[in-house]
Amino acid sequence: MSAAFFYALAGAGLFSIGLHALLAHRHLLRKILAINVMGSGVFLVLAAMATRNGIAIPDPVPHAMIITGIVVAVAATALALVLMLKLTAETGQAVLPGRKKEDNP
Amino acid sequence: MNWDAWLPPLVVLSSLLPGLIIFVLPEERVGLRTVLNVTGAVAKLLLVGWMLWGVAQGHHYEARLALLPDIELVLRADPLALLFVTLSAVLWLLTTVYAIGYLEASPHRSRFFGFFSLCVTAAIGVALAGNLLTFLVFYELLTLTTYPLVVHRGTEAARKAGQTYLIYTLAGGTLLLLGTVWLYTLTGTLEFTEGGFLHTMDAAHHRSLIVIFILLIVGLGVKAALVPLHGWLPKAMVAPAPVSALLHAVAVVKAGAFGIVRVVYDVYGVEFAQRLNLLTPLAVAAAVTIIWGSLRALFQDDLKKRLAYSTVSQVSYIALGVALFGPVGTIGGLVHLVHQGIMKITLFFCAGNYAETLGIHKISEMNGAGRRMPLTTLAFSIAALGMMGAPLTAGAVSKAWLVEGATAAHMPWVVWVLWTSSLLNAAYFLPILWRTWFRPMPGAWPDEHIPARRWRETVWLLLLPPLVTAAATLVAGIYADTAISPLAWAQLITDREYFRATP
Amino acid sequence: MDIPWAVMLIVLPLAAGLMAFVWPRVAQTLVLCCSLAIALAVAGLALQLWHHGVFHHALGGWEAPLGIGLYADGLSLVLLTATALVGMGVSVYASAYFTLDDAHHFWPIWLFLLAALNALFLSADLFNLYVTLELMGLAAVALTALSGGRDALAGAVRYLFATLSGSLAYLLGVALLYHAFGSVDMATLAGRMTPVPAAWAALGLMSAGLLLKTALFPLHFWLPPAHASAPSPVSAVLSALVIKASFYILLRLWIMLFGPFAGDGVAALLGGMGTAAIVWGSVQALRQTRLKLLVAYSTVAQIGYLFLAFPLAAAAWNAAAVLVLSHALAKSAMFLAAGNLLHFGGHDRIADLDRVVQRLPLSAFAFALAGVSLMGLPPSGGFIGKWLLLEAALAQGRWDLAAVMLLGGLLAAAYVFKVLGHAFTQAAVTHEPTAVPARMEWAALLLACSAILLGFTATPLLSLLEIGAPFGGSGP
Amino acid sequence: METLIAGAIDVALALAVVGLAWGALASADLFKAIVLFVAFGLVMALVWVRLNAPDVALAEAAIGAGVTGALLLAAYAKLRAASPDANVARAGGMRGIGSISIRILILLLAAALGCAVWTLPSDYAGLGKEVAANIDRSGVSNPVTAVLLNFRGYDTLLEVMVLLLALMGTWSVGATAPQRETAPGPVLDSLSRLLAPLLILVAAYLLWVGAHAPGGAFQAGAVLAAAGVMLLLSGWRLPAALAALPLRLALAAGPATFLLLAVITVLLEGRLLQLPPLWAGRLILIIETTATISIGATLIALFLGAPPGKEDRQ
Repeated sequence: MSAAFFYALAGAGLFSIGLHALLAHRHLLRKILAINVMGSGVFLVLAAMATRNGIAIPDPVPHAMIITGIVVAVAATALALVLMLKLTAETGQAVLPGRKKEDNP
Repeated sequence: MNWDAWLPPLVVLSSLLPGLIIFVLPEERVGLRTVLNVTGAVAKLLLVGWMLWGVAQGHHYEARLALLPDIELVLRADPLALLFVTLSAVLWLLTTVYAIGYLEASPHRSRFFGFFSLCVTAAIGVALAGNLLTFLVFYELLTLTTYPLVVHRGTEAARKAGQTYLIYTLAGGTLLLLGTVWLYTLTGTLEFTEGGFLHTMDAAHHRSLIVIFILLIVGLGVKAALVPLHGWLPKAMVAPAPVSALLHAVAVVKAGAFGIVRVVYDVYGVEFAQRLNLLTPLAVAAAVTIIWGSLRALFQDDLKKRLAYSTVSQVSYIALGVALFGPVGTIGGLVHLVHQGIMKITLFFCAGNYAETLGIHKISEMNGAGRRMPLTTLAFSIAALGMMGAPLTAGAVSKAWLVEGATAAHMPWVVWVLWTSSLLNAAYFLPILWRTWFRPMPGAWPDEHIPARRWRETVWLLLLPPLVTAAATLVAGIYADTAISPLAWAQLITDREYFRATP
Repeated sequence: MDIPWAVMLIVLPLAAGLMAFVWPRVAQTLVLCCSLAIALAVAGLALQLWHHGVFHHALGGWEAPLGIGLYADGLSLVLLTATALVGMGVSVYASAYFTLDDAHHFWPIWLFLLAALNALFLSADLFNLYVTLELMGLAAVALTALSGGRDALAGAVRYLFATLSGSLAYLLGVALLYHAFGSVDMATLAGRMTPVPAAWAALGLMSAGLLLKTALFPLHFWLPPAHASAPSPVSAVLSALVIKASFYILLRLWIMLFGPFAGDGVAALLGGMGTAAIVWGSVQALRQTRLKLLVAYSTVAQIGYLFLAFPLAAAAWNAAAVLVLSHALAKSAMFLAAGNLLHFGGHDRIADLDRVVQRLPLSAFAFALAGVSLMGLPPSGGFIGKWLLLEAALAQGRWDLAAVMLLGGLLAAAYVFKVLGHAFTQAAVTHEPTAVPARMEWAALLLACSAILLGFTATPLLSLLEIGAPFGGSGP
Repeated sequence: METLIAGAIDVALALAVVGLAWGALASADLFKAIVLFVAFGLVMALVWVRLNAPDVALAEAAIGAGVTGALLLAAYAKLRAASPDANVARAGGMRGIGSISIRILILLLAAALGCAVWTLPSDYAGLGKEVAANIDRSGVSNPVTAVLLNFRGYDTLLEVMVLLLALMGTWSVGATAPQRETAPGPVLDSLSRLLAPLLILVAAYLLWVGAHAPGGAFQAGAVLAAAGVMLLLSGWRLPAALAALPLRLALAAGPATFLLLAVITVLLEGRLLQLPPLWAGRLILIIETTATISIGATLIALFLGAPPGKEDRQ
């Protein structure tokens, strides 16, 4: 098999790890990291499979998509961070204030 | 332009527009509000008169508006519709006059009269509905517009009563909706047609049709206060007297009863309903209601409560008449739709007068009221006697025809039910009459705040309406066999239903 | 060449947003003009579709699959209409609602949100849909947090994580589809779909992501806090439009790509979740003591209705579309009215609404009319949708679904009248009321009236829906 | 032999990526987590190189690792300032049954994803051919740039809007605890004075080269941002005169130009963003130049958090 599949599996793994961290951690900064890891996982799947029959110049469309995705991710991260800081300033803790169980992501 | 298509919508608008304008009127514009109310009511009356004349001439008034791809909003003025429309129009005018006098100084009159007009609009729509969907639309509209009237006083009791009212009526409306949609999926049409449109259905569907019938009747029975669906009616007594009058005599309960008539005659068709053996159970339900209502009425000391239970009992005469297979019973039921309305509204007007003038709410407080308020009490007595079916009153006519119909339909037990009910009516009305006329006046009335001036025992706005309706009770009884009486009209309808005879 | 209305729908709000960002002073006038222009453009687009059928526009002149396509049919049109109407109402309302400083922040983001919605409803390209989703999501989150304060911020953060993870799940699905079938253009994919594992995984991922964004039970945890704590005009938009956008994508995907092979099992599952949503959401709404939370939970319940259409399939898509539009109008009206009561009384405790019927009649009336539509009582758009849905259910003998619809209607009545009943009471006035600008009252009332009027325009609406047969399996 | 080595490298990289991600998300100390995350980003950049995606590699290094890392570290600093117990609750919010079932679900998900990826057809049906066929009409020779700014330019148009939107959101949420003014050490100071111009040159080069070789607006913008951030860290501040309208103009210039071009094309050519082949090259360069400035400015502003001159709000 080509390395492509291997990287793609790694991507799937990253997505899962990130999702788990997102659900498991309460600290918002960790949730933000988790989201970013999930994103990288998706990008990895997208790029890896683009080279799966090892062409020298792989399909550029996924690459363009990834660059778009990276920029969107950084934008989202910036917004998330400032929200986190503001919430911390309000509550003194960088976690979501406890609510009823079904409200807890 | 073709006026025949415009008349039915105009009749509806004649109360809708004033209502909407009244909403935005500031509270203190009493004059303008009164003018709007009365002009609306009078205009409606004129339009209805025009339609009555036209229909008697064989004109065909119908308006259609596409609501869904293949279902339309239909307003049609057939004889049956006009029976109810006329009743509503006349009584609305009287009730408006009465309400203007009754709510002289009370707050939120704009809101009250606004919803009052919308409520009548809904009733008229129910009457003119040309298919089951249209009927459903206005039926629900009626629920929504009467709710604010029930809770109008804004007390905790009023809020509770409103809740009960909604629980009953909305649940009923839901069943009605279910039945209607189901019927539509089976037949693809909902158009009211004389003699019904279901008799062509093949036997495979008959079971579903029976279930649908039950759904529809239960849904309508809530408003018609069929036992055991009547619970909301006595509670709704917290509303101001004009509202009770309207609720009981015209709008709400009649909408239910009228719906039952429509379903039996113009959806199923009376023969087909008979073939499915749906009429006898309906008759039984009605009979039970009649007896039960009268029995409960016996034990009420609160005047309005006693009248309420009497309503429960009396309205079912209509359902009973419908359930008696054969033209005679039908005529009895239909004519009672009108007669009960006239008599019952008289009684509520009078009850309102006692409360408003002397602060009397309980029967035990009514001793000698007749001497203090002779005219009111006279009207009350006439209506009460009518309810019992005393000769020369409208009540006598409808009861006579019902009894005839029962014998014609070979249902002797119904005759017994009717007699028992008459006895019970006497049992709960005569004591009141006795108290008012023959017992001595007490030293002081519970809360007298309208002084008597010479012959005028109370405000004339309150006095006029009950006198008129009481007179109507007598007229409808005495001149029953003239061409313009409700009875004659009921006969016309029945001819069309049974013999498809068109004038 | 005829005017590219659809393109204007995207370009106008973006341009206006940039200007509002650079020159905050002119923002308000700009927004009002822009929302009016959007409405006109939608009308123009409607005429265009009516005369020439579906609208297709190859962006950059590159046909799919290489390029991105804009596409508009009856379904897109319905959602664009909802956006235009609610957009106008909310713009007018917001012009009186916000303080100057907040307004300067609100207007550009609001315009970008409008642009994102329009772009989303016009896109025929799965990856482009991802970009629009993110644009919409970030704008929505920013607006939720606008008012600041503990609850609003917490709601916004929770919402942000929900929407981001949803988008990523969706994007992973897109990646799989692209690598399995070599395109992200919906129509192209529709021709190539085969039930390989990747397709199933994509179905799972994309559905999960979009359901999370649509807040279908049990993925609704983020909605009530966000919608209840956001500024009222924002709550209105979130409930009326934003969650509908992800539903719209889901509907398209299901009809064009996944429905054909996913079969009844998945549909039944969605239907079940819808049922649960109706019951749970309504009961929760009934239990609330705060007005805005009640309205938010009512949204959770109303979303459920949309998913009852899946098990009924082709027969019920029309109903779903009508419900989307009527709920958009009614719910936005309801949130705006609730905002007025909140603004007026300084609190939104249902128990002491202080005779609002007398003191704030227009808003109370707006709330009532919106409620009528939500209950599905005639005459209203809600009634039409409910009728169609019920008809489909009974025609297929799905009594369970019919029962759920009717029960949901009754529960809705219960929580609407829970509010209105208190509105009539004679409770003593417990506070110093603040006047409510007329604009805010009328915006709510007009939206509510349009929800009612929708009940009389069903026939033209349904024939518009037929354009391009969005439910006939064809489409972008 | 080469293939074997290559394979070994790939395995090592893939494992490293997963390991670093795991470490970043599991590490007890928040600061360590962030550092590991940045490292993760850099290794990802290597992976992109291995996957023949140099443009992505640049983007990842500049934005994914660089800018994101800077944002995270700045946020961490403010977090420490705001709440002493910045490391609260590192363990999961849900415990017991909840966490177990979550783990199981995640494992199932991972398995399903793996299976889905694994069974993808190995003969590739992408759009590479179409791109190759049309690239000479796109105005640039770097296929990725061609896709980003011509074939799928609409995505990019919306994307720059997303970036600006994030800034609007950041500003609307309002200023947070102001950046602690650490007097820059002499090293950093001189370093930044030295590096900043250099970085600006690099940005310009990346921008220019993007047309035919890896590079482009986003990478260039990120590098520009790096220069700005460096100056900020060394205590430099935007002159108050430029803080308001001029700044907003700079931020909006890129998106505005892009949008304006879109409108012009729809008017002239009938299609949104339809670049006439003759002009495409120059037009793309114009878009990218303005975009680079705006992206750089936006990223710097995001790093600052509050609109300049408003740091001391609240």
